[in-house]
Amino acid sequence: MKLHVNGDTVDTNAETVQELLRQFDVEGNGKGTAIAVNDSVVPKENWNEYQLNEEDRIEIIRATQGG
Amino acid sequence: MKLHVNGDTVDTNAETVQELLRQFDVEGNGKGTAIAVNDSVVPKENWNEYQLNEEDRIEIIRATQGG
Amino acid sequence: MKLHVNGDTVDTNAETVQELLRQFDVEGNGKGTAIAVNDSVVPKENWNEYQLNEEDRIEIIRATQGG
Amino acid sequence: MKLHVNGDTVDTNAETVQELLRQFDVEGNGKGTAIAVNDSVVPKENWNEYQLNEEDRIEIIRATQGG
Amino acid sequence: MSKLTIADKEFDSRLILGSARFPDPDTMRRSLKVSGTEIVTVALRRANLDRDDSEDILSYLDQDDYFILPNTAGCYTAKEAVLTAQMAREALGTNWVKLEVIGDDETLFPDVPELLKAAEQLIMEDFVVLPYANDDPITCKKLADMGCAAVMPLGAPIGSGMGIRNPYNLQIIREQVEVPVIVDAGVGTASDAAIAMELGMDAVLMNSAISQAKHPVKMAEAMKLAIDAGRLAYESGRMTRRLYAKASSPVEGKMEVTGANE
Amino acid sequence: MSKLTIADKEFDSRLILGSARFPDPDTMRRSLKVSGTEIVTVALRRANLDRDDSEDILSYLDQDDYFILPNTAGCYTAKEAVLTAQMAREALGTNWVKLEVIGDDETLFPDVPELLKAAEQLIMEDFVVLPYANDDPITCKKLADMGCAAVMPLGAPIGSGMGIRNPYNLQIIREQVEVPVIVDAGVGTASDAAIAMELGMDAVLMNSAISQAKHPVKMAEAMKLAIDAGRLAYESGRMTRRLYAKASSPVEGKMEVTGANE
Amino acid sequence: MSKLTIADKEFDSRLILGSARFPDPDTMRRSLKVSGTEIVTVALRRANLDRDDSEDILSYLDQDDYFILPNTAGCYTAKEAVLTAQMAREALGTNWVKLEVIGDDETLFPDVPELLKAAEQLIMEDFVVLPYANDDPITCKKLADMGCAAVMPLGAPIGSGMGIRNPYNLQIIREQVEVPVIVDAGVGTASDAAIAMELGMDAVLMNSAISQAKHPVKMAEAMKLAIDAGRLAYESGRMTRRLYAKASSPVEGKMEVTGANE
Amino acid sequence: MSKLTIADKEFDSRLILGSARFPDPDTMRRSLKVSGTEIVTVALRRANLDRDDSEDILSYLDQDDYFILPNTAGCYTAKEAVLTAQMAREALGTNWVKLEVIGDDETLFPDVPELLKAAEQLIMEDFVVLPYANDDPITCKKLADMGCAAVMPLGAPIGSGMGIRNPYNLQIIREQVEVPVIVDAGVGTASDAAIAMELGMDAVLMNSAISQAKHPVKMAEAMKLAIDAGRLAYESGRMTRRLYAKASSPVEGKMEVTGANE
Repeated sequence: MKLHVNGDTVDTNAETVQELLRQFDVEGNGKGTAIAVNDSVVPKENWNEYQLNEEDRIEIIRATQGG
Repeated sequence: MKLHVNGDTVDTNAETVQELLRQFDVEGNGKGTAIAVNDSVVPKENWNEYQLNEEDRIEIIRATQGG
Repeated sequence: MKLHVNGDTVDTNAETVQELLRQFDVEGNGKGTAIAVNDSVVPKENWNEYQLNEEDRIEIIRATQGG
Repeated sequence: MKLHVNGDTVDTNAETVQELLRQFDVEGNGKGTAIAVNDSVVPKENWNEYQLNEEDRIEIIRATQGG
Repeated sequence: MSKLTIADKEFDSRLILGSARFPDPDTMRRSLKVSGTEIVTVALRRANLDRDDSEDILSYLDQDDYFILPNTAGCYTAKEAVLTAQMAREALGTNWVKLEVIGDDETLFPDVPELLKAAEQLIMEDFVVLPYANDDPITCKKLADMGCAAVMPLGAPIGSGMGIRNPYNLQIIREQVEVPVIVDAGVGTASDAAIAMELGMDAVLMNSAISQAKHPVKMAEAMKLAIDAGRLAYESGRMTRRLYAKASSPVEGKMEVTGANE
Repeated sequence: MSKLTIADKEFDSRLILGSARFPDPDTMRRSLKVSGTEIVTVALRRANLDRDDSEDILSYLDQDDYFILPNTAGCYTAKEAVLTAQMAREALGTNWVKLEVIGDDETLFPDVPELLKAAEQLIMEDFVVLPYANDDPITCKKLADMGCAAVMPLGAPIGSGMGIRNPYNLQIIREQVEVPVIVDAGVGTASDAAIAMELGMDAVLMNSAISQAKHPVKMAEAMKLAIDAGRLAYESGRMTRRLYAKASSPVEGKMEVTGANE
Repeated sequence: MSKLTIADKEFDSRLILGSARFPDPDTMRRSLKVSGTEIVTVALRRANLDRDDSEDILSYLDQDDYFILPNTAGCYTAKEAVLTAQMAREALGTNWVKLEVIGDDETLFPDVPELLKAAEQLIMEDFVVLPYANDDPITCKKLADMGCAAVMPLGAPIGSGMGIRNPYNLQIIREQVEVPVIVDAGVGTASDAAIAMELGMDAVLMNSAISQAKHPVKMAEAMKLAIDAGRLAYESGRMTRRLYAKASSPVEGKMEVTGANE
Repeated sequence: MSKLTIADKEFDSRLILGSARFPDPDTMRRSLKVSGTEIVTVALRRANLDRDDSEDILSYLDQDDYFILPNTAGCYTAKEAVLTAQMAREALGTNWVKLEVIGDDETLFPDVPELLKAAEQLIMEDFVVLPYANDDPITCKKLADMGCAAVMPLGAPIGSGMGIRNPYNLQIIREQVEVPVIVDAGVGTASDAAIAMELGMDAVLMNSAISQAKHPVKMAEAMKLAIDAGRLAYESGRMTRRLYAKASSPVEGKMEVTGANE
């Protein structure tokens, strides 16, 4: 399946948000990370079951330094 | 017919804008005056034929000092 | 003997600075007071023997609030 | 005779201020020039007779641009 | 001194005056004349229907041949402002408008969203829009980009006479837009006007600084001169600033005096 | 606009110019002319004895009929300054002198005790003394009290172009002395000159602001206008300042629009 | 010194810090600690998926027990800003947000209509909104009226260090709204922060002034003191200003010296 | 924070306070204590011979262990000032003196020639002289060169609370002399003190700003913090100023939102 993750096109077998995160080694239960799929936030409690679709745009963001 | 002219309620026989202006002694062809009926400007060339209706809100305005 | 003490004319029997101070009840050994006779400072150690003369101008000053 | 003219040492036969000026081609009657000998101004009317002496310090100054 | 071009019109004077709050019409006329202004603003108000308005400001302005610029003073919404501009066009036969859409009557600061909305609509209706705006580069840029003929950021609140409170913002605005930048409001005295012009502003619009001075006609002359002085200074390229002194008289050739440095 | 009177002389212009550091004599002449100044300062320096001084500034100034004011620039002591003034009187046939006695060549600030001493002696020798001074009310008052024809406090260091650094001191000086107060040094652009005049100063003396501008002749015109603008504004009685706004257009008689305040 | 209350939370410190652009995380941690701040802002950015982000700023802030305030820096539209705020809530478990909606990347000034739109929507979604705004009383009043927990007008452009460019506008804003007024952006050195507090501002949010100082930790301490100094001065009721002097030492009782006034 | 050294003495605090015009002695004592000052100035006045002076300020200051600095306030001539300093030495057992020689009682500005004369004589008599001076680089340099332990230029007239009227002059003075530069007079609120310290001044001497505040003790604390804040900021090396903005949050890594830039 082809996804757009943080602006890059990615080919993946991951079928859920959780699986995608695991693939990228993003520590999914930690504080400081959030996921949006096609401009909508996917709450943490739904990561496990949230099904990804071909061409989904996924944003994985983290808190970082800011003013 | 009851009209609202510049915020005051007025009882009048005038049927057109032109007649109303004549009644108020407003020099209608001079520069510097404009008329709106119910929030729409009535161009000078239409004053003569523009029919007024009961409860119309008429604004007669003039240019004056301003900054 | 007539003296000018802090701008006032004073009639006194005091013959030395020390005697004059005693007359005015000025605590002479305390810190914070100084004496000038005719525009010259009289050091504390000389108060006892410093002889006053008719018409001497004496200034008795103290430290006070100041900016 | 040795003179100090405007800071330079000068050997001259000039005996008066007027002669000295002539030697330097300074237009002596024009406006805008003044002479001092040994820190004293020599008025124009005296230039003719003013006798110079060995080691005199002469300043010949002119008006120039200034703020 | 270069000329001022707004839309397709060229003006010699970079001073725009309001016609309000003069002690009397004659003082107004003389002040306007002396100021050299070519553009005068007017407001639109309900005609007084009970009696003849004896003082007809407009006739004076017309006789004296000013370019009349109606404003939308007192409007709080885009709707009001647009209707007022339409009325002004009808009354005065001009499609130019000084667009004011204010947020409250204490500060008379613009209401930005309503101002933008009104400007947009008036431009679509072929008005030449000169909007009174905050000294806000973003709003001014939007106004310029949508087609306003000039932007008119405030120097300080209307009628405050506080001068150019934030020259930095005006400078940024000047660099960010292509259209003329006109300081509208805030000028209180001649040097304020000169400062505005030295910042590269294209013109200044003022009213109270003249009409509320003790001697309006004299102040009008002062303002005329100040505007020209500031513009010329801007075009002259001022000397650079330095913390320390630099002698203007020559430092060499000083005569020597004995004991001078003792 | 009222005239400027110094000692027994009356002047129409309130702008006094230095003649130094112009790019060339022609630019100087044109700048002076355009500025409207009537008084021009010159320095005194050793004549160049090796060659003819081709550019004779004085002859230009004479031809153009300026009132020439010699200065004592570069003098560090009363003795030097007094001799320089005497030389100037001899050279130029004037008993007027712009008295400068400076303390060092980095700041060109006056040396107060030497300045006072020189002023005192020159007044005894019947000079009309215009002293360049600190913006110090006490020194200015002493100079005025001893008989100086004017006092000339600095706005900022000579040649710095920093403007009027401390308007408060100038205001106090203006209130404390009877003779003309002339701001000497510091002005960098037109608004600086206007500000000085609005503070009630009687005149401004400048040099670098014009001669060091990119376009001196244009800046000279700017300064002429700025001086007049500032003076007129001062005489006009400016409007009062207020933190909040005050509408200039009338607040009553506004038309009503449906839904305007929704 | 009175405490700062925003929404339902009470803070001892009136200094809010950004976490950006410190030379290194350790300097950031020490600066934050020394500053006494309780609230620290963070941005949200795409996780780096190629490598482990070794420096995890968040964990430091968490360990040190700061109240974390996410911002929407870099957002140009209400839509972007709202989604960013939602992401922040998800990532950080807070419904507080420093709302930034900027108009361009040269001035980083707010886009007023988008800002208002975003604020409105976020308030409906139960966010505690702290909007970064122009120093515009009207916009600030709208933001306060719609339910923002504070308004945060800028003192000068973000990262400019230009200080409080227009104290008059801040003063007007302080008088026009009930919620806390926090100066966000512009402060460059300690006195700027003190000035903001003396104007009656409730807090100051800064970042570059500390992180870009040569010695950030020292500057953090300076800022802590300056904020407290300014607030205390505000609460103390400063002396009145006067143009002329007033002796502090007593004028009576001075001794007399012969010839003193000769 | 580095320490302040005047002559051979080292001080932790860079704040010097006057003891005059407090509402009551207790408020004075508490204000002094809270301010952290180590040096307190006193004046010398004729003892009241008719009654016991019940409030003995000196005993308070002594008990609280301040370093007492007598002034020569109210002296108009060198002769008066020298005698006053001699009296002070006798009365208080200190050879330190804050030397004031004023020119009039409206401005309380120094009389420069008398000040220089007095300083010269007192230095010959082994006094440690701290002269109150104009913000005049030449006078300050002379005072430093003749051996004054510090120079104390005024920020604004004594008791005026007008702040630092001419920071440029203070900056020049700081660069021109080696001894400590102490701003004496003019500070009105905390930010004024911070500004003085940020200019590199070594200390600030104040009185009315605290004693005439509505709440002197609180203002004393504000001043203590402001002095430290300003000094730390000075030592920190402030960020550079820029006209335009610079983002503090990272500009890369922003997430993309559909239609965000429509």
